[in-house]
Amino acid sequence: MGNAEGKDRGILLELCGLQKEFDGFVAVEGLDLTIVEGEFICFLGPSGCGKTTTLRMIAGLETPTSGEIYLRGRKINDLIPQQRGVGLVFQNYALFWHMTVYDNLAFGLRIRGVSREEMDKYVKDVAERFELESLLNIKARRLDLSAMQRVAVARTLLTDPYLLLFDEPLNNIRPGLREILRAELKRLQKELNRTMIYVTHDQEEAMTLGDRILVMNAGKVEQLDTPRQIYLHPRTLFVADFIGRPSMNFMETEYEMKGEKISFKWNGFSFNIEKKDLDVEEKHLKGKKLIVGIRPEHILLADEAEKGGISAEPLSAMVDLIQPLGAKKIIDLKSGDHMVKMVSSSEYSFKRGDRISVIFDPRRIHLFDPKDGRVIL
Amino acid sequence: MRERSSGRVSAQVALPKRRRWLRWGAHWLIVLVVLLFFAMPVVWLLSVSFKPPQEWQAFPPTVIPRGPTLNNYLLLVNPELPKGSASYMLRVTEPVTKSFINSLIIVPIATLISAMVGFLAAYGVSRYRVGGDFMPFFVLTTRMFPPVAFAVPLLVYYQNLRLIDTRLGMIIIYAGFTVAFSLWMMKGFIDAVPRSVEEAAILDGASRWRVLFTITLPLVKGGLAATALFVFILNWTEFLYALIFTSTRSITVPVQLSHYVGAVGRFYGPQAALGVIASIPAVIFGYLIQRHLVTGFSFGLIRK
Amino acid sequence: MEAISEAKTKQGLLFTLGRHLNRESVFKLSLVAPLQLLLWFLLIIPFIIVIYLSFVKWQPVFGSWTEAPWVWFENFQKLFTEIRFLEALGRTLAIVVIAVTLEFIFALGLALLFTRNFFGKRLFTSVILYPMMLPWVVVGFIFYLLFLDHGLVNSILTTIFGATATISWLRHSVPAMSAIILGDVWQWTPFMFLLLYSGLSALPSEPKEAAMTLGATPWQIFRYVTFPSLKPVILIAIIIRALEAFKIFDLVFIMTGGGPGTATETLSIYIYQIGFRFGQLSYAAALAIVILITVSIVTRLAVRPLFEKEG
Amino acid sequence: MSSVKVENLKKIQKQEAVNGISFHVNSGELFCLLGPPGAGKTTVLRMIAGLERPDEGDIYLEGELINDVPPGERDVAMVFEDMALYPHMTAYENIAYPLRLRRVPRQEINRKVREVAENLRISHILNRLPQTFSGGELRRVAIGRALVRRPRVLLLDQPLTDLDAKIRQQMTGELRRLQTEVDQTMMYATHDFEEAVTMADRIMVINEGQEEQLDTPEELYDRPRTPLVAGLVGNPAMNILSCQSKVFDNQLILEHPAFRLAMPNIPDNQLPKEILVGIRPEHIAFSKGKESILATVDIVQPLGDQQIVDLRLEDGTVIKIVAPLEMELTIEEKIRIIVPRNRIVLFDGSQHTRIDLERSVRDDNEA
Repeated sequence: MGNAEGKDRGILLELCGLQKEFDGFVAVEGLDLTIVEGEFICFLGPSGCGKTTTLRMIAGLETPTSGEIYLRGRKINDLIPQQRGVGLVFQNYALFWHMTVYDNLAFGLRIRGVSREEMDKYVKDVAERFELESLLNIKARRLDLSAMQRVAVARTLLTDPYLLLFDEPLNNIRPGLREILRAELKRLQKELNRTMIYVTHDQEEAMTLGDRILVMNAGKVEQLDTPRQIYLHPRTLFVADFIGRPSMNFMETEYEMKGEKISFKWNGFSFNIEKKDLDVEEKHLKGKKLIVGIRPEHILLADEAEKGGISAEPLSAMVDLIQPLGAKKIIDLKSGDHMVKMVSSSEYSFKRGDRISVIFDPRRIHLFDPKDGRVIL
Repeated sequence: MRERSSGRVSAQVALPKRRRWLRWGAHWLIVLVVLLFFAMPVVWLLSVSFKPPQEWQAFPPTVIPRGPTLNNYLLLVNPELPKGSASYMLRVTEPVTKSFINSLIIVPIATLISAMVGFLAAYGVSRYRVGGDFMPFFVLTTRMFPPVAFAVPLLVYYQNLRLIDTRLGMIIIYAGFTVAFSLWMMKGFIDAVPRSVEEAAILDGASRWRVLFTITLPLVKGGLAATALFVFILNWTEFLYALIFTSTRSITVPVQLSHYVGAVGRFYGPQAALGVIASIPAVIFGYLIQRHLVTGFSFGLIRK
Repeated sequence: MEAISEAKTKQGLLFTLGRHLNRESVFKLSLVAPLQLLLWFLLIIPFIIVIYLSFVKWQPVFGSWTEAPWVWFENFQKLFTEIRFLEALGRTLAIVVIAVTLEFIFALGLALLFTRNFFGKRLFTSVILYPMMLPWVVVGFIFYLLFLDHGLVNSILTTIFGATATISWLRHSVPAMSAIILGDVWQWTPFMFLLLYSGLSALPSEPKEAAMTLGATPWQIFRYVTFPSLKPVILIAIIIRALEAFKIFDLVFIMTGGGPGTATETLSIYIYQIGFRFGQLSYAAALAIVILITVSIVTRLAVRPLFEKEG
Repeated sequence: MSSVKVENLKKIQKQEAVNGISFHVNSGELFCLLGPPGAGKTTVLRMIAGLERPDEGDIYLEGELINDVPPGERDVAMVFEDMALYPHMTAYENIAYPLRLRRVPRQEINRKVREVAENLRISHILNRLPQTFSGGELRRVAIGRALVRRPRVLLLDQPLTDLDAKIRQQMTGELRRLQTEVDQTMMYATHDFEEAVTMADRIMVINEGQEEQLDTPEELYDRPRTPLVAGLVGNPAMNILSCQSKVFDNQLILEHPAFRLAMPNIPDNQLPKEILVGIRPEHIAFSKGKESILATVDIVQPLGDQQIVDLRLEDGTVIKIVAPLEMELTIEEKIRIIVPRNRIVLFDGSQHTRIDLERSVRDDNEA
């Protein structure tokens, strides 16, 4: 079922300098984005960061204060939602609660005046693909959550939109079922090769679903990249902190150059790293203070690191709290009055109060400019 | 999945400038007509209440009285105007002050009783479903019966208890027949208070009465006030029971107005003046609780 | 009166006080006791009296009502043969049907007009609300004033259609009835508007927005989404207004007193005249019972969907 | 002597029913009730608090039977799911309310409230109203109100569920530290296994009002007694594959449409026909060896430093594995995996209980 323009991945949607202000409050600021046919983009950010407002502007339910939206090369700012060919699945599904599932699915076709038999055929085969055949004449309000979600997606697909938008559809589904529906959605997207924009505040959901993730915060774009890049090379302090669970450790350190090494002092503990390991030029290191970021998974036990051929200054710390999550354990380490989180595989068993020595994997260290939070390394 | 459908939605270009202006004009015309229809009757009442006798039925009718006068209002308070005054009024039956005093005693007390009884019963119904689900329905029907049907047995009953033409008698009637409204409105407000807050207080060691008065009541204060005001309006404007159960000593304002219209004949000025005064309390309280009027009148079934 | 008797069995709580006197149920009982007291005094005892009265032939003039002779169903027979009663019932139902339909049409129109917010909307909504707060007698007096022979309405008619165009409204049955209906519509359309408008604004916006993204035109959105989900509110509004209009008394009493003759006599006016003016209390008692039963059945049937919806 | 003891507790009702639960909580212990929503956790807590009467069974508090003691006099405190702070009172008044009811002198109330506020780092919001609080502050004030009177047991009914992940993780750590410092016996109900394993000394997994397993977090992970426990503890959940069991030249063969597993020794007791094989995604390894199983990559979900990969076996069943982030995997790519036998957990197909092969199987492989 490829799209009409054949396999070359033409540009489907372009946002240029999109801006939205609600009486003084800037909800979305200068957003530029280009989305290719068949891509699955996630808008990720805390609540109130403007991701839903952007979605609603694309759907035509909100009018931008400034900036243009191009869909398949055509400017759609002035078009009303009905004419945009954009489908939107709402957070609480917005089904027509007083209608049966069949009428919900057929709504888009009935108002286009599609003939009865044609409508019936389309609805039946979509219902079969979404396992809704047995529910066709049940009232929408009596469905369980996962059925509601499937009806909402199927109903939107039946209008054959160019672009499919999701506004946190899995928000109120309990964990366990949520992972299953997430995998289903990902499989559906690959199968239908539909372009989708998926809004969520759950970083795990964005990492697992998105081909690319647009991380937003307070109306501004923090980073636009693949999940791997965002995880391994966060561009700002916000992205580094928001992505990854447990979140990254941040340490305010003073640094000084010592010949080939840079030594960082952090609450009485100093560790130095070969300059060659940090591919960062001198000139970037303005000022005295630097914020060093290291993910809990990248703090290794000193002896284990030795075996792996990674050499660095060992830090000795006391085990304060252990979170046995099965495959891995999250350990809170206390050194002086500072806390650092570390993840270790479950073979090693520690008790509260043990003293262990660990090292920061130099290849995974991130340096942030304390003033504007932008990344240096 | 089927291919892109040919039947695209008919392109509906945004409304052209001219059509939008026309719709705007029609819209404002309707608003004006509706405003006139609703405002005009009361404006006429007010204007008549300030007109001297010769202007009451003057033709052509004028909204602003040519010679405005306060006589009509003064006449209500002391019926014997000094001899030289312009009006050659027959002696008016009796000063209106008596009926206002009666109303200002009967209605507030009845409202208080109705609100408190309604609050306690609403708490019982909301938290413990006391009386099963029949209780709310039963209380509702007391409101739906035509009052005159109840008045028949009550008259006989009141005669035996010598409650006819007494303020106490009227207070009991007004409290009893508005308790349905209080119960329903208060139930809505009490349902809004989460049960867990009360359970937390019980676990902290508070007795059930203490929870009711120190936790639930403060949280529904606003609702109780709205309910009381709403019941006040119902009682202040009630006419039939007052007409039947009072004769001279404890007549209320609406009954006084009905006597006035009958007895005084074509003296429309003072009648209009009494109409204006009778409406003032109800309208003021009405606007105070404008938000809750919907909940009240619809027995809490529709919430603003 | 099955509604009332069923209440007695359900309210048996009062008599089984002793059964389990732990603190919890004492608390529950004392919450409802004041209400029980009030309802017993005002409803249940008088109800027993009205049943007794309706099977007896008595007028206050004949002395104490306890020694009155038993006549069993004579009062009820008289009732169904009484033309004046049937006419009054007919007139009341006419008023209910016409007034409530007019109110619904005006109110729905206004409510839809108000979905788009416009300058002065809040002010406007509060201005048109005051009629339902007015005492009914005042509304009666206002419309009495308007529809007098030299009243405002006739003056307007003469200025527009010339001197001969006056109608003596309150002296002929059809004009008087229409004046009364206009009064009721004037006072209660705002109430219906308030109910419908609140119902309309309480509807969630997502289904409408979803219909938009699915390509529906504003009219299609109203027809398939807005109106169907407004049905429960419409049902409530019509039922409540119909039951209230059925009780109409003050407006008629002030404007025409049921006259000319019995031309505008509604049910409540009829019972008032028979029972309290001419003292035929036992006949009025029979009347009261018939009405209590019919209204109770109608209320239970009409209100049931509401309770299912809410329950 | 145990702080809370419950024997054969029963409450039969449509939702959240409890039929036959017994356990005891030692004093100073953090005991966790873990189970899917509607499993009956909240009902158990409400019966201990006295807000609901059990149909059957007894509840002992420090040895004393409290079935008929009214809730106010049980000296049991509870933090509700919606916090249930008194909206019209400031944080100080909220925390002081239980003490005021017990007629504690004014200065002592002041001292105790300040001390608890210090402990929970909420001294700066003591005279503000609950509607101005953040999610975290709401929880702290609610815990403060429950802790201030040092109850015999503190019940927490999934207090952290609707916080977002970051604050929730922070709060679990804080609550655990506070519990050990104050040495307060606590019972914590949740459906999130991560909260449970962080906080609890012992966890009782409940489903449909009945006990599935009562054990320490590590035991639940290593030796789950039923497939439900195996599925609940661990994210991504354990793969459960149903196989037919056959004995063939004194070896136990587990027959699955897509693969065959040979287990070296046979337990003496009678083996059920259908056996459920449980294997955790993180234990499945890549290997080209002869015993390896062919699978095609269905979906790749990168998550932190790993990626969760859905693999489709030959017969279409989908299993999940965990691969390091660096490994490049594309959709429809064919790979071969191996299921380490010492990591397998077997369950009886019908009774859903774990089957223990001789300990020997596990010990020799591990060495």
